[in-house]
Amino acid sequence: MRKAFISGNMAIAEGAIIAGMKFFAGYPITPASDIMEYLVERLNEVGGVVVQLEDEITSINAVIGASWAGAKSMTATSGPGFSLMVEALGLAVISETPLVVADIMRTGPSTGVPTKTSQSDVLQVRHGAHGDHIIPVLVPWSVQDAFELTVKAFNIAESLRTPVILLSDAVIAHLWESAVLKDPGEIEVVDRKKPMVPPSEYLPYKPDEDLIPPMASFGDGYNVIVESLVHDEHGYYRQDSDTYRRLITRLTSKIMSNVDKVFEVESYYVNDSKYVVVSYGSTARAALAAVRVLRSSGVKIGLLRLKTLWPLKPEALREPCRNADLVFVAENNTGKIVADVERFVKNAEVVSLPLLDLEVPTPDEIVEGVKEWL
Amino acid sequence: MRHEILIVGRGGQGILLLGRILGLAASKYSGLYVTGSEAYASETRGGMSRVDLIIADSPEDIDYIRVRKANIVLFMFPYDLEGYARIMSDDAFIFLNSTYVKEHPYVTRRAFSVPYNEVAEQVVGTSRVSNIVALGHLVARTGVLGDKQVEEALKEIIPEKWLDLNMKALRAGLEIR
Amino acid sequence: MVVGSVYERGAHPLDKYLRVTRLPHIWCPGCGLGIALGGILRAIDRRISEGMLKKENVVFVTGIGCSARTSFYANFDAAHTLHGRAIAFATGAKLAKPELDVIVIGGDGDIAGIGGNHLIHAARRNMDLIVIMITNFVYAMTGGQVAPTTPQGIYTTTTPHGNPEFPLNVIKLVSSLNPNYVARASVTHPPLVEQFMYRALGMKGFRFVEILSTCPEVFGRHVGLRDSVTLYNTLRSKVVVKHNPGVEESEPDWEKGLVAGEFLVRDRPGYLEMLRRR
Amino acid sequence: MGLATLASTELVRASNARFRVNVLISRCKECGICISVCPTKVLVRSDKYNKYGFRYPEPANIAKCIGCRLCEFNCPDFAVFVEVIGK
Repeated sequence: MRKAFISGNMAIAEGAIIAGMKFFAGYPITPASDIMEYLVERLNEVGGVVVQLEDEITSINAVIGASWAGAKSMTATSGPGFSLMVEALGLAVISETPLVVADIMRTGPSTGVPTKTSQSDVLQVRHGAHGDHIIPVLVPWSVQDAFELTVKAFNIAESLRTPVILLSDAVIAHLWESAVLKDPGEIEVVDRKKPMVPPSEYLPYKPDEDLIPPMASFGDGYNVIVESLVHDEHGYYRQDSDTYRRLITRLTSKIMSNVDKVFEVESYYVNDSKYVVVSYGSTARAALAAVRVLRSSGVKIGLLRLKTLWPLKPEALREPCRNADLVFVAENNTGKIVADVERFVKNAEVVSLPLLDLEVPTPDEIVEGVKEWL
Repeated sequence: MRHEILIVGRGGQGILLLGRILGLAASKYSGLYVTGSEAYASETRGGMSRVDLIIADSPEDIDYIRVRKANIVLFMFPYDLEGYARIMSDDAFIFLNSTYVKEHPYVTRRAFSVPYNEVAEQVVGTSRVSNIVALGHLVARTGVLGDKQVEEALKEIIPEKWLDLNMKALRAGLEIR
Repeated sequence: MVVGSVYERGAHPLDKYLRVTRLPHIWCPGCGLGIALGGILRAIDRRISEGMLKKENVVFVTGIGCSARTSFYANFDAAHTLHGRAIAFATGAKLAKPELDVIVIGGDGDIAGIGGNHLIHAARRNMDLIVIMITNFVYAMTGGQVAPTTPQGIYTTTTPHGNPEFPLNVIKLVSSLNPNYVARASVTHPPLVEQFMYRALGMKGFRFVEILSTCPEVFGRHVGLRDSVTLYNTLRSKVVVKHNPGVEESEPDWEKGLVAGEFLVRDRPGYLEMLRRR
Repeated sequence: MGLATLASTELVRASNARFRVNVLISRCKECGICISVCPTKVLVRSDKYNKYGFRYPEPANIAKCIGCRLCEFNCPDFAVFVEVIGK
């Protein structure tokens, strides 16, 4: 355990090292570059490789290759780079490749305002890649959270054989906070499941009962096949509905049946609340302050702070809002998660508080937004 | 305890470094919880630079990341002197680098006007450490952190070959009356 | 006189390196890809039997296209990835586990078209990979569109009045960078494929081998040489094998001939060695 | 001499004193390249079809085989191979 005063991006790098990452490839982009710059010194010390490649496409494909070579692997980028990575994200889904992508959100569309914050990638990280898939997305609101959720992102990636997205933003990236950097043993670190059968009996995509196939690496002598086409348990291309249906059902079920491993939410003052604010990331910092301001003037209001954006767990959103009349969803975008809150929370009116701030949203904005409805 | 510290200056004056030293001294060496955020113009030199630091006993006491009611303010350069009054408490400590801040509206018992650049030049021989002189002054006057803790942070952050210079600057600041 | 089979009954000598249950493969009759794969596998076999290569360390990495399907049939660790991205994938695998011998195989569209930037930078880094580009002068799997290597004037489905573009000489492009090995073979000369691949397997750094190939169904149809044997013999008649040809001789010239040979052989430190030196 | 067809492996083969030429019938796609490249014209297109409807080659003129293996190296389908069976 080490106490430190570090930035959100440094916390991501430290979290990745603790999680056992051995390969990082990336391409410079504001506000994510300092993750790579920090790692290039630190990862070398623990025997890992950091490499800057010719673009984001190369970076994520190299990360997939490295993961199959047996290394826990990661890349970091921001919206424009993430856009270039979504095709490979699909490859990671269908080939069940464990990896972590840190997307440090900045303003868009297109080049936007490169140095300024936003939460407008929320639906892109969910829907960007074509085809059916569920990719877990974790969203930190503090430096400590950035550290811990990075470790968790690796744990989910390795245990469920899936890409995981760590969705931070420009504010959290360059926020400096006290952090406790835990070592393995103080924080859970999970490794991927290896085959227990000899190579002659091994089928690279044959799942165990938990729906996860054990993963052999290149060079282990198991003749693995990484296949981007729809494939059977051998990894052989098949074009029939049965194989397709079985594969896609398993790929989504393995995430949904483990939703409790993935989904996390924090609540503040919701027990007696007639009003609930749902928020995440840097905006949730303003939302908590706003809730405290409103409470001090007698308003019974609470906060639900999402740590996981996908997959959501409907009952975990519904339960804390059971006594609420109004549920506000505060996000630094035009309103994205609000659609799901509306879908799941039926007993209260759901109000979108879309904030479009280049700096971190302020508590005042949220207080004003809530007051309009009181 | 809870402090909201605001530091405003011009790019190149070492404003961000000041924030990191204070943050490290408070978090690692004083066991306090710190949230620090930075804002700066895209150019490396020139343009406004600002650091917000919130220091508290526990993370429970910190929610929003920016200063809303500063009780300690340092102006190393006269950017929006009056505007920032909106986010200061009435009894805030205000430190003004009179090398650049020639006129200002703050005439309170807790406002201190010191030519940090000249002090640095005279005592240490270079105005490049004016930020550390100001740091020493701020720490001595407010008592927000102990001298020892700030020295430890300085030792951790400043490269070996510049450390003596900076320690000298810190002491110069601590001794300003 | 000893009379007896050196092979098991019914077993092709390369069957041990093939996923035989997936044969016959999907390639069209007369397609040169199988010949190219045969040459590659014989070279690997020689290196393995010499003890220079471990079977479990060989990884075939391919992108998308007819050539990319080689990863279906090679009985090694294999990856059939995204269009154009095989070199990127291979780079990560090699860096994460340097003991692997990573072989990228792709078509001219995959390697020099959509994947061209990866080719340039992997060659610039002298990345420790073997990249085999099997050139059939056309996008075959998608039905016969113009490729970066299609000769000027040729009809394709997207150049119905003849290709207006000048083709890319990939040998010259790669040679202008920092590779250790650049060679061109042709499926019409299988021993050359084997020889160059064998050579490449014994080297470090970036090794690039272009293999000219036949696509009777698509390219052959476009140029009026639909018959496998006619196309094969036509290509063979155009190939001029030279000993250590100069890079300037690599320009594909359908009148004067397509020069095959080893254009560049060097022993510069590979990327991995440079990384370790830091 | 003479052609031996083994149903179990779908193999047709023939040998002379030194070489045996084998054709894996079901792998053949009738491209004709092996027949074309053989310098001594050992291989002849069969009038029978394999299960995919291709007429495979048969080593009908095995006596002329010189063991150059051009048929094996040039077969795109891993369908033809030559064994050395004597000196």
